Amino acid sequence: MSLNTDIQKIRKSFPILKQEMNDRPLVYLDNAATTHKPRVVIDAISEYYNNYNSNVHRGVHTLSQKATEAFENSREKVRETINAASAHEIIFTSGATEAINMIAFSYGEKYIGEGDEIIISGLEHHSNIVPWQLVAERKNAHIKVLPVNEKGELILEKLDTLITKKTRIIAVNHISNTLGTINPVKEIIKKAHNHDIPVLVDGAQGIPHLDVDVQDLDVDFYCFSGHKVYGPTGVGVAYGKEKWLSDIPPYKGGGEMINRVTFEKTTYNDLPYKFEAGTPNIAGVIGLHKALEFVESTGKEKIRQIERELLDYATSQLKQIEGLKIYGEATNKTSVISFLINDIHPYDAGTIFDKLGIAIRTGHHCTQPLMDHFKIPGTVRASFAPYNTKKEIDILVEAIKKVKTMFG
Amino acid sequence: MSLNTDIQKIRKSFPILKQEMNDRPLVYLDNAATTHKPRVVIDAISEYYNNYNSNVHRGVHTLSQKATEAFENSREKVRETINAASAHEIIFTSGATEAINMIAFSYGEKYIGEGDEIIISGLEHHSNIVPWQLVAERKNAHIKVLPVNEKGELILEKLDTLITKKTRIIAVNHISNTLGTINPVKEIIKKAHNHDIPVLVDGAQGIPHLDVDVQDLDVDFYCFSGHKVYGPTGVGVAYGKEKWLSDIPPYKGGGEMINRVTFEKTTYNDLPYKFEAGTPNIAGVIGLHKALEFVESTGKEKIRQIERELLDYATSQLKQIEGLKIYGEATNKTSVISFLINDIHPYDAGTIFDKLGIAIRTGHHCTQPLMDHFKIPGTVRASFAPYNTKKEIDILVEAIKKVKTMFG
Amino acid sequence: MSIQAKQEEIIEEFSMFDDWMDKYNYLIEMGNSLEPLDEQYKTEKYLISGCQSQVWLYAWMEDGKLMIRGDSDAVITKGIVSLLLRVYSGEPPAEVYEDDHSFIDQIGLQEHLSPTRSNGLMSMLKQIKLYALAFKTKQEQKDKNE
Amino acid sequence: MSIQAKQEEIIEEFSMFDDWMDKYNYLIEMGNSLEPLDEQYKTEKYLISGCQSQVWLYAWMEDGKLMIRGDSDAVITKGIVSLLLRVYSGEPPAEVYEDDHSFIDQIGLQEHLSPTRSNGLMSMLKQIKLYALAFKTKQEQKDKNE
Ligand SMILES: Cc1ncc(COP(=O)(O)O)c(C=O)c1O
Ligand SMILES: Cc1ncc(COP(=O)(O)O)c(C=O)c1O
Repeated sequence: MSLNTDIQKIRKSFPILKQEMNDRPLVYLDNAATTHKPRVVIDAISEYYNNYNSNVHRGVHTLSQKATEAFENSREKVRETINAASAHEIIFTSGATEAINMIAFSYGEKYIGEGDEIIISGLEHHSNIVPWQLVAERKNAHIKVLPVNEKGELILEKLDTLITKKTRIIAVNHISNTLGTINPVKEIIKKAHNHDIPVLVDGAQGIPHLDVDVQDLDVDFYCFSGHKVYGPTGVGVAYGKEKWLSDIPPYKGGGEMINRVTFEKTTYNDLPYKFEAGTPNIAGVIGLHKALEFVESTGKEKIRQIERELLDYATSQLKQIEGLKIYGEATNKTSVISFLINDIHPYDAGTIFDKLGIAIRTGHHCTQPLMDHFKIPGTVRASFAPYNTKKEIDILVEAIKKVKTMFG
Repeated sequence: MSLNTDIQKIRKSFPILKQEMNDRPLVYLDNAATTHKPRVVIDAISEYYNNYNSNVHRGVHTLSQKATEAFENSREKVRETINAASAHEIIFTSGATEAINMIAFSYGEKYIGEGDEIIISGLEHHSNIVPWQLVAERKNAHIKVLPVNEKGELILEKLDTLITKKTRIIAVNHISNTLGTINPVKEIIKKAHNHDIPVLVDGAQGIPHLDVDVQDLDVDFYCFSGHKVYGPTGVGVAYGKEKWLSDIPPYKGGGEMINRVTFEKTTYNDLPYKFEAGTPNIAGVIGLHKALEFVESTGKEKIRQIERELLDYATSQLKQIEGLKIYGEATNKTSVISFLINDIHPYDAGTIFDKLGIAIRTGHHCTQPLMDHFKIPGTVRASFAPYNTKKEIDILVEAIKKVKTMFG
Repeated sequence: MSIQAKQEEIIEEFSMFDDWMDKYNYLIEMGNSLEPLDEQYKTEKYLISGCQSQVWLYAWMEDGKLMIRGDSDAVITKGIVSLLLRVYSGEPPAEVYEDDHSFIDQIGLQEHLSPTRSNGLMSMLKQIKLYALAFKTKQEQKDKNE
Repeated sequence: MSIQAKQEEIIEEFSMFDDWMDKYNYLIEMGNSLEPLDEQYKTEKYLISGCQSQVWLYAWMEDGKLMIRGDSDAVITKGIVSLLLRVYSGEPPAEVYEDDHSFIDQIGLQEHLSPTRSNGLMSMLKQIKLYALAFKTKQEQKDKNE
C-alpha cells in the first residue's frame, strides 16, 4: 500500500479532519499540543454516559460493576501497552502534569532533604521543571541541569560529572516536545542505576511515537497524558515500580485511597488506589482504553513509518527555503519541526498561517529555558500525526513563502 | 403541572434511564454517588471532539481560540452559578477531592504550622478529612472535630469551645452525603470570621441541590465536582476569594501556571492560571457548562420541589416498614435516606436490590467516622434526583419487604 | 468425596433452581447454617481485604488435608464461604491449589468472579489457593527432608 | 481631529480592502512604520501581560492630553499598537476613558477582541483605559484643589 492510502485510511477515523478553518480545509499541524480523537474514542465516552454511567468501586449494583470493569480493563490495557509488571503499578491521574507532580511530591516527601540534588535536563517541558522546583524549594534541595548541544541533543557525557552522592532523582523527557529529540533514556537510566538513583521519564511525547517497555527500560517512573495519544482530555498515567509506589506516601487524600479512616489515624489502601483519591475521570479512562486500542490496531510501526516520511519530506522542503532556520537537528528525532523564518516573529507567522487554514503552534512551547539556550523568544512548531499528508506540508511551504513576502 | 409530568419531562433528557438492569427497568437511586448526564452534556463533549478539539490558551490558531473561548465561557458560567465576584476566583480541578486537597495544601503551606488547629466536622466525607490529616501530619498540627447529635445534625454550640487562638481553618460540608443533613454553613462562617478564621465548604452535595451564593455566604473556599451535578467525570471546581488565592502558593507546577521559567527562578501566572498547571480537562469543563445550564433551565426551585416530595414520600413509606431504621433525621435535610433493615447487612440487602433492578449504594459512603459515631458498619443509602419517580420508590419499598422475608 | 465430585454435586443442586431468587435463598440458607468461626480468628490477620462485607478465612493442616474455616458479617457472603469450604476443606492442598474452580461459573455465580466485585469471591479463592500453596510447599519440604 | 473622527477615517481606510490579506498587509505596513519606543521604557513595568508577543505601552500627560507610545516585537502587534495610538494618543484622558472602541469591530478585527486572544488587544485597550483613568483622576483632583 502506498503511504497516501495508509494515511487516507487513518484520516477516515477522525471526524474533525473534515472541518474548515477560516474557510479553508483545516491543516492541523499542532499534534504535539494535542492530537485529535478517532471516532471510537468519542463514541466510547458517549456510550459510557448513555449506557452504564456510574461511580466506580465499592458499588454493589450492576451499573457500578460495569463501570468498574471498564475502568479496570483500561488499567490492564495501559499495563499491556507499556509492559508494566503489574496493573497496580498504573496510577490514573488527570494528565502528565499531575502525574509528575504526584511523583515529585510523594518521592520528595520521603527521599529529598536539605542539600540534596535533583537532575533534570535542559530540554524539559515546564511540567517537568516546576514540580521539581517546588519540591526543591520546600526541601532546600538543588536543581542541576544536564546541558543540551547545538543540535538539541542532551550531552550525555556530562551526566557523570553531574551525579554526586547527593543526587536523589533524575527527571528527563523521552522526547522533547519542542525539538523532537528522542533522548537516550535507557543509557541515562543505566548510568543512574549504577549509582542507585531512580529515574522519572516524562513520556508525554514518548507514548504517541515510541514502543515503550518500562521493564526493558528499567525506568522507575513513567508519566504521560491521554490527550496526546488520541485519547480524551483530563486523563493521564503515572507508572511507578511497585517497590517505589508502596514505599512513598500518598499525594492526595480522599475517597477510595483509604483503607480505614478514623479521626485519630488513617490507613491507606493498596496500590493503585492509594494514589487515586476521589472519583476518577471514569469516562476519560474508558476513552483512553479505546485510544490505545486504536494505536495498536493502526500499528506503532506504521505510525512511525508515516511520521518519518512526513518528517523527512517536510525537513527537505523547509531546508530549501532561504532564511528558514530549523531548531533541533538531532540524529534521533521524531515528527516535530521547530523553525524560524528570517527574523519574523513566530506570532506574526502564526497569525498568517491561521488565516491560511493551518493550525500550528508558535511560542516557547512551555520550554522557556530551552528557548533561552537558543537565545530566541520562541519558534514556529509543526508537529505531525499519521493523519497528516504530504499535501498539507506543501500547503505549509506555500504559506511560509507567503509569510516571507508579507514580512519581507 | 403535576409532579409526575415535570418528572417525565426531565427524564426525557437522560438517555440512560431507558436502560434495564438485570432484566428489569433500571431504578437508579445512587445519585449522591454520581448523577446521570443529560443529552446536552454528552453531545457537547462529542461536539468538542468532532468540531474544535484543540489545546487551550496561547494557541494562535482559530481552533485553539474556539476551544479557549468555550473553556473560559464555562468558567464564567460557574462564576455566575455561585455568584463569585470574579471569574478568576474559579479554579478548575479534576474534582471536589482535588479541589479540597489543593486548598488544604496551598493554604496549609502558608498558614498552618506546628501546634496549629484545624476544625472539621463529624459529618465529613473522607475527601474532607484525609487532606487535612495529611497537612496536619506534615505540619505537626491537630485536627479537632465538631460533633454530631443523634439526629445527624452538627452541634453548632460546640463550635465556640472548639475555636482557639490556634485555629487556622474550619472545613465542613454543605450537605452530608450519607445523611442528607444541610449544615448551617452561614452561621459557621459568621462565627469563624468573628475570629478571623477562614472556612472551606465542601459543596460536593451542596451544588446539586441548593442555591449557592458564595458572596452571600461570605465563604472563603467552596469546592465541588461536576459529575454530581449532571456534568462529566474528571472535572471540579475550587472557588476561593481572590485575597486568599493570590496569597497562597501554587499547588502543582507545569505548563500554563507560570509567567516565566528559568532554572534559577520561576514566577507564577495570574489567577486563575496559577492553580491550573498542565492541560486541563477541556471536554469536561465544556460539559460542565452545559450541565449548569441544564440545572438552570430546569430550575433549582423545581428540582428542590421534586426532591422534597420524593424525600417526604419515601420517608413516610419507609417509616411504615417494621424494623427499618432511618439514619439522619435532621430538620433541614435533602433527598438522601440512609437506613438499615433489622440487622440485615447492607451488602446483603444491596445484592438483592441489584437483582431487582435497583441501583442503590451500600457501605460507609466514605464517611467511616460517622458510621463509627452511629456504631454501625454502614447503611443502605437511597438518594434521589428529579428524574426519580414515586413509582420507583414503591419498587424500593416492595424490594425492602422482599429482603426482609429473604433474610427474616 | 473428591473436589471434582463435590463440585458436581453442587452443580446438580443448583441446576434445580429456575430463578435467581431460589438460588439466593439457598445461598442464604447455607450462610445461616455455616458453623461460626471462633472469635479468636476474627482478626485483621485473617481478614480478606477488598470486600464490602468482612470475610475471615482460617486454615490449618490435619492428616495431610487442608482444613478451612471462615465467616462473614453478611449472610450471602457466608453462603459463598460455605460453598467454598464444602468443596475445598478437607482436601489435599496440592489438589486445592490446582483446581480451576469452574463450578462457580456453572452454578451461575460467575458475576461474583469479577476481580472488581466488592464481595471478594475472587479474593477468597486467592486466599484459599495461597493457604494451599503454603501448606503444599511445607509438606514437600518435609517429605524431602525425611 | 476627535477620537470619533479618527475612528471614522480608519474605518473608511479599512473598507477599501476586499480580503484579509490586504488588511493584514496594511497592519504590517503600519507596524513597520511605528516610531520605536525608547529602550528605557521597554521594561517589565510597561509590559502588557497575556500576549504571545511582547507589548509595551508608555503614557504621560502633555497640555491636558494623554500621550501614548508603544512597541512590540511582533509586527502585526505593532500595527495594532499603531492603530490604537493613532486613535487615542493626544486626546483628553476623559474621552479616551469613555470611548467604546467600536471601530475595532467595524474594521473586521473583532476576532482580536476576545479576551482569550493571546495577542492581547483586549489587554492593550484595558491598559490604555487604565492610564486614561489614572490621569483623569489626577487632573480632577488637581482642578479641585486649585
Ligand atoms: C460530601 C462529599 N464531599 C466530597 C466528595 C468527593 O467528590 P469526588 O469523589 O467527586 O472528588 C463527595 C463524593 O462522594 C461527597 O459526597
Ligand atoms: C514533554 C511534555 N511533558 C509534559 C507535558 C504536559 O502534559 P499535560 O499538559 O497534558 O499535562 C507536555 C505537554 O505539552 C509535554 O509535551
